[in-house]
Amino acid sequence: MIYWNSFADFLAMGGYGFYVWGSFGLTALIMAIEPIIVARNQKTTIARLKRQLRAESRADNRNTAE
Amino acid sequence: MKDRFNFYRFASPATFYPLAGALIPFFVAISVLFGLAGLYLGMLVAPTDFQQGEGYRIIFIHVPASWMSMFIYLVMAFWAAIGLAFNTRLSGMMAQALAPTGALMAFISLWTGALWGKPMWGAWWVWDARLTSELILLFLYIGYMALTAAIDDARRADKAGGLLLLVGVVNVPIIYFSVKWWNTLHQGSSVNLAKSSMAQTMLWGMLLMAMCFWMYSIAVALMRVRTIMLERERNTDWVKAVLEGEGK
Amino acid sequence: MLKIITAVIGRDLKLAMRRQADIVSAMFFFVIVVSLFPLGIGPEPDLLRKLAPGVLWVAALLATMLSLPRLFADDHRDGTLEQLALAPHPLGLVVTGKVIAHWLVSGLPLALIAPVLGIQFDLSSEALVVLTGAILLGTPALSGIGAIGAALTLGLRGGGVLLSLLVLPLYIPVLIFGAGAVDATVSGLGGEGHLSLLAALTFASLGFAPWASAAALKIALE
Amino acid sequence: MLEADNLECVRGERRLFAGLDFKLEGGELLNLQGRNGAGKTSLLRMLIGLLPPEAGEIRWKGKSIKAQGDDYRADLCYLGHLNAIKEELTPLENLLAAAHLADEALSEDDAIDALEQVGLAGREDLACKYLSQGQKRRVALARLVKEKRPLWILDEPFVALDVAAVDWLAGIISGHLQRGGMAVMTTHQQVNIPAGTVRELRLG
Repeated sequence: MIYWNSFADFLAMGGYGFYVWGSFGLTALIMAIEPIIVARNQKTTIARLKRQLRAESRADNRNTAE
Repeated sequence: MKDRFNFYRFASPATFYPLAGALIPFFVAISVLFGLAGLYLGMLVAPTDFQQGEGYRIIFIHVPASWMSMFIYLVMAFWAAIGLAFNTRLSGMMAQALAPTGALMAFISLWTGALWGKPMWGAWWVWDARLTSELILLFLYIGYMALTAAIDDARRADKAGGLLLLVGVVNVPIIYFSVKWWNTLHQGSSVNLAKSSMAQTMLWGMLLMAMCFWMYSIAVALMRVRTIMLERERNTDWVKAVLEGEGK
Repeated sequence: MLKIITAVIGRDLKLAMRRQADIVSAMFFFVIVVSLFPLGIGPEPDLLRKLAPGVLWVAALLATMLSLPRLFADDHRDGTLEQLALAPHPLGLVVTGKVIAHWLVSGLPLALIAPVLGIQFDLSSEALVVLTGAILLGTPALSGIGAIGAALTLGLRGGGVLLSLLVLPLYIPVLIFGAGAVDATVSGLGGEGHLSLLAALTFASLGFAPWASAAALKIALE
Repeated sequence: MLEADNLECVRGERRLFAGLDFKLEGGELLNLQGRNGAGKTSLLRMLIGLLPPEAGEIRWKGKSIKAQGDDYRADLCYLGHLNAIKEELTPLENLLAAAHLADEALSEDDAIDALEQVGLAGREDLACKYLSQGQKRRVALARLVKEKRPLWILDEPFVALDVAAVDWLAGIISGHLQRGGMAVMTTHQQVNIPAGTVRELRLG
């Protein structure tokens, strides 16, 4: 079933190793990093919005207290 | 009347936000499954290509990335048309959430195309119709993102960006055919990707990888649209409720 | 319908005539850019003949880009754009008039001066005729497509750079067929096919672009 | 004749007003009041059809202005806070060009007459860039002298005018109302319009 004879063959890709693994490597990197960046953005956005919300509610409280 | 109501309910950010959140793990899971199956078939099982040797295996990401880069642009144009026609809030957010992923797909397509072209054609870059059109598609993505980023008002950004997408969709085929014609006139069709006798396993590997890329794009776009929603609707009650429920 | 278009053309031409420096500087830009190329690549006539169509066309694209940001910006700043949008005609017709006026003061002068510049590149007289014809036929499309970009970037920070980013990729077919027509004539293949495609592009963009620009202007005026 | 029904205005993320109704008949003037940022200019831009309302509808002669398009705009005269005049053109050319583009018949004599009324006699042929701010405003207002369209929408028309000009403009507006015209305007000043019914609408 498996086409390759050895792991070294697999890595060498019949002499095209650099090109094949260069393609797959960068693609894997992009597809790993993009979700991480998006998730981090989501987190910082939520944190920032919560800060704003708290600041607003504090301002409201002060206004009603006066 | 009832259908209409349901559609608007679905299209309202307050309903869509939790729905998207629930769907993301699902899409990630099928993307990983398809990816593993596709890589297994493509990288381990599929035989070599007698013309191109093992270098052809780049096809398993190059072609899916190219497909996705074009497909995402079409989907964005579809959302743009919906947004301009029905003035729905969600459509502009969807288009904006898809754009960076589409641009990355175009970039992957160009990168892998270059790494494929070097051993096959002896050059990192040739002015082939497909490569050139892909490059222009990347420019169109960048133009869209730059335009929407430059407009402060979110609704106006959606509309202007949507219009640009529709203009782009009309232009992409014109650009493709003009480049193709120009290319054949200049150098003859020396560059030819003969994929006529593609083995069954190769085809399946490619299709599975395409599914993986598709599901990945949906998952990332959903993640991104959730952030955009919170940002845009930060003064609404539902966002306040979400924020209060978050991270206790 | 024709009346409103001619009224807009008349107004814009009158304005352009009161501000001739703009037309002249775009033309000088074209002349200077084209003249720089032989200095950069060397004086071999064969090489220059080969490069001439591309150089002239790229310079024409850039010269058109130079005048595009002002297409709507002046009217927007002084409030006349609002009045144009409120005139009892479809805004697309008004934009058609403005596009034609823009071509008359930016594209037409380029076509008139192009043969002179072609001589610098040692083009044959036949190629010069085709070059002039191609620029005459192609530049209206540049004004039309450019109007969409100008309308989309109206009133934005860094609008000029953004405008080139949006518009230049859309100019590629015009560039290919415009330069191709001259190229085909130089190499003896005949440029008719290219010229007719160029004409088709121009007609399509003149029909379509004003309405897309009008939609973009309405978004900008909200 | 001009009706607003349940209008809602959202700018950026702020709701400026909602549920706004009014009705305006011939001979009536609607004076919009409200602090800065209350949405006066936004409401005017909705009335001229450039800003689509978030909710609600504006009707002219019983039909939605959105459906009427050009027919509505043919009845409408708008004066914004920008003068809408070209610096390179002379006052006379500006007036004629504006009328021409709006599809109105305005003879040269009428235009000269209008410019005389706003106190620009002898400056008809001087490019507008040589005029003062107040004079440029007068060129813009000169459009109203011969204006026959029934609905006037005026954004701060009295700003930067001297006392005499304020009285003159009030007279022009009341003449318009007397002929059965309608007007909607915003102003911060207290202005006495001698004729017609003046109604007030406070936003915010």
